[in-house]
Amino acid sequence: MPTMNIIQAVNSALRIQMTNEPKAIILGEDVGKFGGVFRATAGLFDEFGEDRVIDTPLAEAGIIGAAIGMAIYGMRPIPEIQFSDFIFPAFDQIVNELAKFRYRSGGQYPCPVVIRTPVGGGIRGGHYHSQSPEALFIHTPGLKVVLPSNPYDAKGLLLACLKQDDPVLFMEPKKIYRASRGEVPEGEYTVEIGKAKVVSEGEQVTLIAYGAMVDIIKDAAKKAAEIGISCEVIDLRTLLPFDIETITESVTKTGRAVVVHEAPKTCGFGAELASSLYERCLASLEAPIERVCGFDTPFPYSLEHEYMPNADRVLGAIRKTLEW
Amino acid sequence: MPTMNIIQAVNSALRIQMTNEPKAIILGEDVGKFGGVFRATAGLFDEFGEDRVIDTPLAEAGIIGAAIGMAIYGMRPIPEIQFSDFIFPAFDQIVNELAKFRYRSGGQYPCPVVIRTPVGGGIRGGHYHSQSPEALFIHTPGLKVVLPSNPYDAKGLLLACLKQDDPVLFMEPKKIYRASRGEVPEGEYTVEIGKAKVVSEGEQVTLIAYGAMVDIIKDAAKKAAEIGISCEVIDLRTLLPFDIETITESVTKTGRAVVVHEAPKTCGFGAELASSLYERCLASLEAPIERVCGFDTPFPYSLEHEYMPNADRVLGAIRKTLEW
Amino acid sequence: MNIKNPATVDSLELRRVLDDDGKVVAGAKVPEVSEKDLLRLFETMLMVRVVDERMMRIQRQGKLGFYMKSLGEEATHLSVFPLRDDDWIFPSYREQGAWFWRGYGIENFLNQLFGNRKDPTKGRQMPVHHSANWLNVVSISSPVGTQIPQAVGTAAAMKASGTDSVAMTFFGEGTSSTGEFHVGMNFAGVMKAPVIFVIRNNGWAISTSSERQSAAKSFACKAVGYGMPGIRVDGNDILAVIQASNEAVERARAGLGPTLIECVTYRIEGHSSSDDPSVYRNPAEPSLWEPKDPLNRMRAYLKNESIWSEGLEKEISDKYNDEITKYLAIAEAEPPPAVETLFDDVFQELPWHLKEQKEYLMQQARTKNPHLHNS
Amino acid sequence: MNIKNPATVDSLELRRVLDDDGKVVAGAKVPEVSEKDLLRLFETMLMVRVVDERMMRIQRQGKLGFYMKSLGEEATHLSVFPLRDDDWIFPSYREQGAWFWRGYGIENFLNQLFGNRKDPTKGRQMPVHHSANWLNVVSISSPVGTQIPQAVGTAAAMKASGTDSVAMTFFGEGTSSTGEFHVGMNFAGVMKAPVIFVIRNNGWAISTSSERQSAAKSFACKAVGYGMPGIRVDGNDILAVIQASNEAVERARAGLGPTLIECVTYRIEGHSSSDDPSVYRNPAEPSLWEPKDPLNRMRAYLKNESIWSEGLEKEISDKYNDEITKYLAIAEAEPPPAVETLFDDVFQELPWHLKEQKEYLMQQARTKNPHLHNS
Ligand SMILES: Cc1ncc(C[n+]2csc(CCOP(=O)(O)OP(=O)(O)O)c2C)c(N)n1
Ligand SMILES: Cc1ncc(C[n+]2csc(CCOP(=O)(O)OP(=O)(O)O)c2C)c(N)n1
Ligand SMILES: [Mg+2]
Ligand SMILES: [Mg+2]
Repeated sequence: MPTMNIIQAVNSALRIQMTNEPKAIILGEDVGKFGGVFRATAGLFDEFGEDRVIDTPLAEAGIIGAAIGMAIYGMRPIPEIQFSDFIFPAFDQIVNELAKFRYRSGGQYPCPVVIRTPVGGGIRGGHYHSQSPEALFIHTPGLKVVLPSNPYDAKGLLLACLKQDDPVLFMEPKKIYRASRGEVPEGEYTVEIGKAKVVSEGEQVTLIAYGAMVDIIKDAAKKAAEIGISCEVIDLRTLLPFDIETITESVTKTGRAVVVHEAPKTCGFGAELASSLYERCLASLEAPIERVCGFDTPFPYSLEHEYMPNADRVLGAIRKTLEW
Repeated sequence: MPTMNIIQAVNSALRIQMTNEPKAIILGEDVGKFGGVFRATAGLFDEFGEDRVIDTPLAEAGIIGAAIGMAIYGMRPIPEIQFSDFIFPAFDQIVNELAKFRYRSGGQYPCPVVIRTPVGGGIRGGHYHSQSPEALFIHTPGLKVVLPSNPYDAKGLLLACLKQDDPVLFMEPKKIYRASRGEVPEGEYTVEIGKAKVVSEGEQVTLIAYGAMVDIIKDAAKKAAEIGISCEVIDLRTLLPFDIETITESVTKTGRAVVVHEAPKTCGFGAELASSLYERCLASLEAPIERVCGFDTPFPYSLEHEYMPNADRVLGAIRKTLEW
Repeated sequence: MNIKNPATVDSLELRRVLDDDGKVVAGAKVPEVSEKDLLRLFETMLMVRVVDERMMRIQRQGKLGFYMKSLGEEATHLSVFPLRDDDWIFPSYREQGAWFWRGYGIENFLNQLFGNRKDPTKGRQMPVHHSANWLNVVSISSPVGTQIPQAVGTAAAMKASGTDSVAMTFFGEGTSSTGEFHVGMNFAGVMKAPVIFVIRNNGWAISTSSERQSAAKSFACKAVGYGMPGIRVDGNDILAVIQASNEAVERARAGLGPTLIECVTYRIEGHSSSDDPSVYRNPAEPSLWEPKDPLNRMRAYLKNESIWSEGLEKEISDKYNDEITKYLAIAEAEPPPAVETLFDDVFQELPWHLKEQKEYLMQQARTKNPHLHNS
Repeated sequence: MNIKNPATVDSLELRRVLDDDGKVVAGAKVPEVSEKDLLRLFETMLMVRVVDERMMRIQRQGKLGFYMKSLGEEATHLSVFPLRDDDWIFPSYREQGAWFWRGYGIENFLNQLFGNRKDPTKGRQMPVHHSANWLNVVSISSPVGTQIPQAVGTAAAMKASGTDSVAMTFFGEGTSSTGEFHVGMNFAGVMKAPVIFVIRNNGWAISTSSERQSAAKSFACKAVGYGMPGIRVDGNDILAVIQASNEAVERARAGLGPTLIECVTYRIEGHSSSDDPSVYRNPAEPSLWEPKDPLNRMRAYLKNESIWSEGLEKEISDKYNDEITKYLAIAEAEPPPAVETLFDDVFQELPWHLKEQKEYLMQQARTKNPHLHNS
C-alpha cells in the first residue's frame, strides 16, 4: 500500500471520483492549472480538462451558488473554498440555500454538493488563514460536516461523501496536510460517515477531538500514560451527525471526558458534545467534562502557539477531571 | 409613565440617541420615509432628515460595510437588518471585519456599530422570516449580543449599547414586538449589559430563556406552580457576555435547570449555557440540564407551532428534571 | 414626495412594439407569434390578474397569511415564452405568469398558499414560494438574488452536458444591488453560460425607489460590466418583452452566452399584503402608470387583429374564477402536513438526532391533538 | 499556456503620459508636479523596490514567515499623491508605496512583519497587514474586497460631516469579482460618496488570469453600471497615474461623487512568497512586461528633465538599505508581544469569560517559559 499525506489522499479521492462519475465537476479559485494553493487538485486539470476542473472568478458566493445550480441539474459538483476563513461571503448560499434546498422544496431538489475547505491554525496565518468555523455549520440543519485527522480517513470519508446525496462541508486540517502520513489504498474504499474511531482504549478519561487536534490528544494520552493515567482516545471524524453512541459508551465507562478543539470555546462544538454527554452519562460522570479550546479572541498571529490547545493543556484538563 | 410596546420602546431609544448624539446615523433597507417594515424607525426620517436616516440599496454587506467605515471615522452608526434571516449576506462583514477590527488593528480602530435586527419565529414567516441565528454570533469573538424580552429592557439595553464602544448585535423578538407591552420611562435610562434578570424566584428548577421565550418559561412556571413545583425564572437579556454569576447562583440553589431557545438545539446557545453550568454546578445538580429548543430542521411554515418551544414542552422538561 | 413619471422612464432608449393604445409603433419589429400563442399569452396574463385579485381578497378575509400581487407586471412574466420544457426557470416571488405558462395550475398554487397536506412543497415555505421540479421551475427563496448564481450554475451544467437548453432567471431591480447579482452576472460572462437574466424594474423595492438602488442610467447598462448585451424593453408591452426574450434565448442556445434584459414596468400596488404604500409613495403615482397597463394594451392589439372578443375574455375569467372557487374549498379543507413530516427532507435519511427529536415530538401532547394544528 | 502580451492590453483606450522610454507622448497632458515632488515620487518607488527585495531575501532565509512584493506595480501605489493628510486610505495588501508616501517608515514596517512587541498592531496579523490610524491608513484585511464598502462608509461620513475630505481604496482586478466590490461601488454611486476606487489590474489573481475574472472589455468600464466615470490608465506610467488620480480626487472634493480608476500594470513575480508562478504561467510572460517597468520609465523621464543622477539614486537606495539593516536587527531582537496581551482589544474591557481564560493561560507552564514563545 502506498504512503500518502492528507493532500495526496484527497487528491486520490478526487481523481477516483472524477474518473468514475462523469457528472463530477470541480470548481474554485486556482483549482485548475495551479492545482489549488495547497495542491489538492494538482494534475486534475490536465487529466480532466478545463470544463470539469474550473477556475472561477474570485467570489465564494458564486462558487457555491453555481455549485448548487449544477447539483440541482444533476451534476455532482465539488467546490473548493480556498481557506475556510473565506467561506463567509458564501455563508448565505450555504446556510440559507444549500442546506435548505431539499427541505424547502419538499424533497424536490436534493443538492449533493460536497464543499472542500482547509481549516484550522498552526501555519502562522493569523486570524484570516487559521479559523475553525465548524460550529456555525453544525448548527445549520441540512448540512453534514466531516473533518478527518489522517490520510486514510480523509480519502475514505471524502469518497463516502461523494457517493451520498446530502450537502457536505468537508473540512481538511491544513496544519497536518503534509505532516500526517500513512498507508492509503490506491483504489476505492469508503469510511462510514457518522462513525467515530476509538484510536486507543483506556479506562480513566475519555479524550475527544477531531482533525489536527487528534494528534494533540494522542500526545496528551501518551504523557498521561507516563504518569499512570489511562486515557481513551476518540477521533470524531464526522461532526454532524456525530457518533453519540461511541462517545456515550466511552464516557459511561471512564466517567470523565476532555473535549478538545481549536475553535473558540464559547458556543463551540465542545459545548454540544459536553451537553449531549451530560444528558446521557450524568450518573456515570465523576467530574465536569473539561473543554480545552481556542480562546474567545480572534485567532492571533504572534501568539498562535499560546492560542492553540496543546498536549500540556490537555494533560492539565485530564488531571483536573481526576482531581475533582 | 407611558405604556409602550417593544417597537415603540426601540423607537424611543433611537430618537433619544439621534437627538443627543449628533454622530448617530441610522441606515438600512426601508428605514427612511417608511420607517422600517416593522416601523421601528417611524418618524425619524422626518425628524432627522435623509442624511441621518438613510435608505440604502438592497445589500446587507453594503449596510454593514458602510457602517464600519462610518464607525472608524468617528460616527455612531445604527444599521438595521430587515430580518435576521437576511443577515447572512453581511456575515463576512460582521464576523471577519466588524468583530475583529479593534483586535486586528491593535486597538487602533474601535468599531462602535450597533446592528439592530428582528429575530425569531411565531409570525408565520417560514424559514426565511423566523430564524434565530444568535449562536453564530455568540461564537464570534468581538461581538456583544443582546436580546431583550420586553419594552423596558429593550429601550434601556439599546441605550446602553449605543453608549459603549464595542460592536453589538441587538436582536429584537419580533413575535412580541407589539404584544409585549409595559411601562417605559419617556426619557433616558440604561439597563446594564451583561446582567440577567431574575424574573421570579423559585426553589426547585431554574428556567433560563431570552427574548420571546421568556414569556413561554413564565407560563411554564405558572403551570408548574399549579402542580406544586417551584421554578425560578431567569431572563438572560444579554447573550454575550452572559451573566454567568446569576445563573450559577440560581442553579446551585435549585439543583435543576431547563434552558429554552427557539434556535435549533444542536450547537445552539443552550449547549453553551448547559456546559458552563455543569462546569460550575455539577456537585449541586440533581438531574441533567434539559434543553427545550427548536428542532434541527429548517424553520417550517405550516408546522411552526409544532416547531417552537411552548409551555407544555417546558413543563415536560421541568418534570423530567424532577423525575430523574 | 417625488413622483415617478412614466415619461421620464421612456426618455432613455427603450424597445417597444406596441404603443399605449396597443398599436404597433412605426418601424417596430413584430415578433412572430401564432394566433394560438397570442391567445394563450393573453389568457395567462388574465389568469394572473384573476388569481391575484381573488387571492388578495381571501387574504384580506384572514384566510391566507400572506400574498404578493403583480398587478401591471404580468407581461414581464411571459419572458418565458420562447423557452422549451427542458429549459429551466429560476423565478423570484413575483412571476406567477411564468408558473401558469409552464402548466403549474390553480390546484397546486392554492395548496402551496395554504401549506396544506397536498402542497407540492409539503407546507415548508410561506405562501408564493412554489417549487415544481416536474416543470423545471426551481424552488423560490425569500432572500433575494440567491437564485442568480444558481441559474448560472445550471446553465453552465447544461453547456457542459452538451445540450442546448438554457436557464432564465427573474428578479426585481432592487435585487440588482445584491452581491449575488454581481457574482452571478460575472460568472455567466466569464463562463459564457446560456442564461438569460430578466430584471423586472417595477420602480420600487418595498419602499425604496429605483433611483435609490442605482445611479446608473438604466439597469440594462449594467450588462457592460460583464461583457454581455443588455436590452432595455417596455415591460408592459407583451410583444416587446417576447421580442427581447426571443433574441436572448436564441443567443444562449447558439452558444453565444448570456444576456441581461431590463423590463421597465411598474408595481401598481403594495409590495405584498403586509405593505401599505401610502406611507412612502405619492398615491397619485400609480394612476400615471395605468395608461400603460399591459393587459389593456394586449387586449387592444388583439382587438385590432380581430382575435379578441368580450365573450372570450369572460369565458377565460369565469373559467379561472370557477377553478379558484373549486380548489379553494379543497385547499382550505385539506389539513396541514402530518406532524411527523417536519423531520423529512432535512437529509435523505433521518440521522439519530432527528430520529430522537421526532420521537420526542410525537410524544408531546399537542401533536396528538389535531385541533391544535392551525392555532 | 497563453501569454499575456502588453500590446493587447494597450489596444483599448488607455491614458498615457509617458511612453516606454519615459518620453512624453504627443498630445498628453502632463500633470503639474513640482521637482521636489517628482523626486519624492521617485524615491518612494525606489524605496518600495529596495524594501521588497530585502524582505523577500530575509523571507527566503527563513527569518520571515511571509511576504508580498509588488515589483512592477510601484507607480500604481502613488495614486495617493493628490491626497491630503485628512483623506483616508483603504489599502489592500500590495500598496507599500502608499504607506511609505504617507510616512509609515521602515521601523514600523519591519516591526509589523515580525509581529513583535513594537508592532503597531501588537502582533495580531500576518506580515504585510499594517494599520496606522495616526496616518489615516486603515487596517488591512486578508479577505479581499471587504475594505471597499468600508471606504464608501467613511466617505459618506466625511460628506455628512461637511468636510471635503475623500477616501481612496485599492484592490486587485481579481477582487472586482467579489460581491463587496459591487455593493461598495453601488452604494458610492447612489450616495455620491467622495471616494476613489483604484483597481490595480496586474493581470493575475494568484494563478487566475484577468481574462477569467471578467468578460468585460476592461475593468474601468464597470463604472458604467454605477453611474460614475471610469478611467483606464497605464499603471506603469507614474504621470498618467497621477493625472487620473488628480482628476478623481478633484471630482470627489467638489462633491461630484466617486470615480473608478483602472491602473493597467503587471505582477512580475509570484503572488506572494508562498507562490510558484512557473506552475501556471508562461515563464516568458514577465519579460514581455519589463520594457514597461515604471521605475525605469520614471528614471528616464527625470533624466530628460535633468533631475536624476546616479549619485542621487545610490544615495536613496543606500539610505533605505541602511535603515533596513538597522531596524531589521532591532525587529528581530524584539520579543513577541507579552502573552497577556492576547486578550486585549477583543472588547474595550475584558468580560468575565476572557478574564477567566487569561488567568488560565497565565497559569499554564508554557507561558512562563519565554523561550517557547517563538517555537
Ligand atoms: C437578502 C434580502 N434582503 C432583504 C429582503 C427583504 N425584501 C424582500 S423583497 C424586498 C425588495 C425587493 O425589491 P425588488 O428586487 O425590486 O423586487 P420587487 O419586490 O419590486 O418585485 C426586500 C428588501 C430579502 N428578501 N432578502
Ligand atoms: C474573500 C477571499 N477569497 C479568497 C482569498 C484568497 N486570495 C488571496 S489574494 C487572492 C487573489 C487576489 O487577486 P487580485 O485581487 O487581482 O490582487 P493581486 O494579488 O493581484 O494584487 C486570493 C484569491 C482571499 N484573500 N479573500
Ligand atoms: Mg422592484
Ligand atoms: Mg491581480
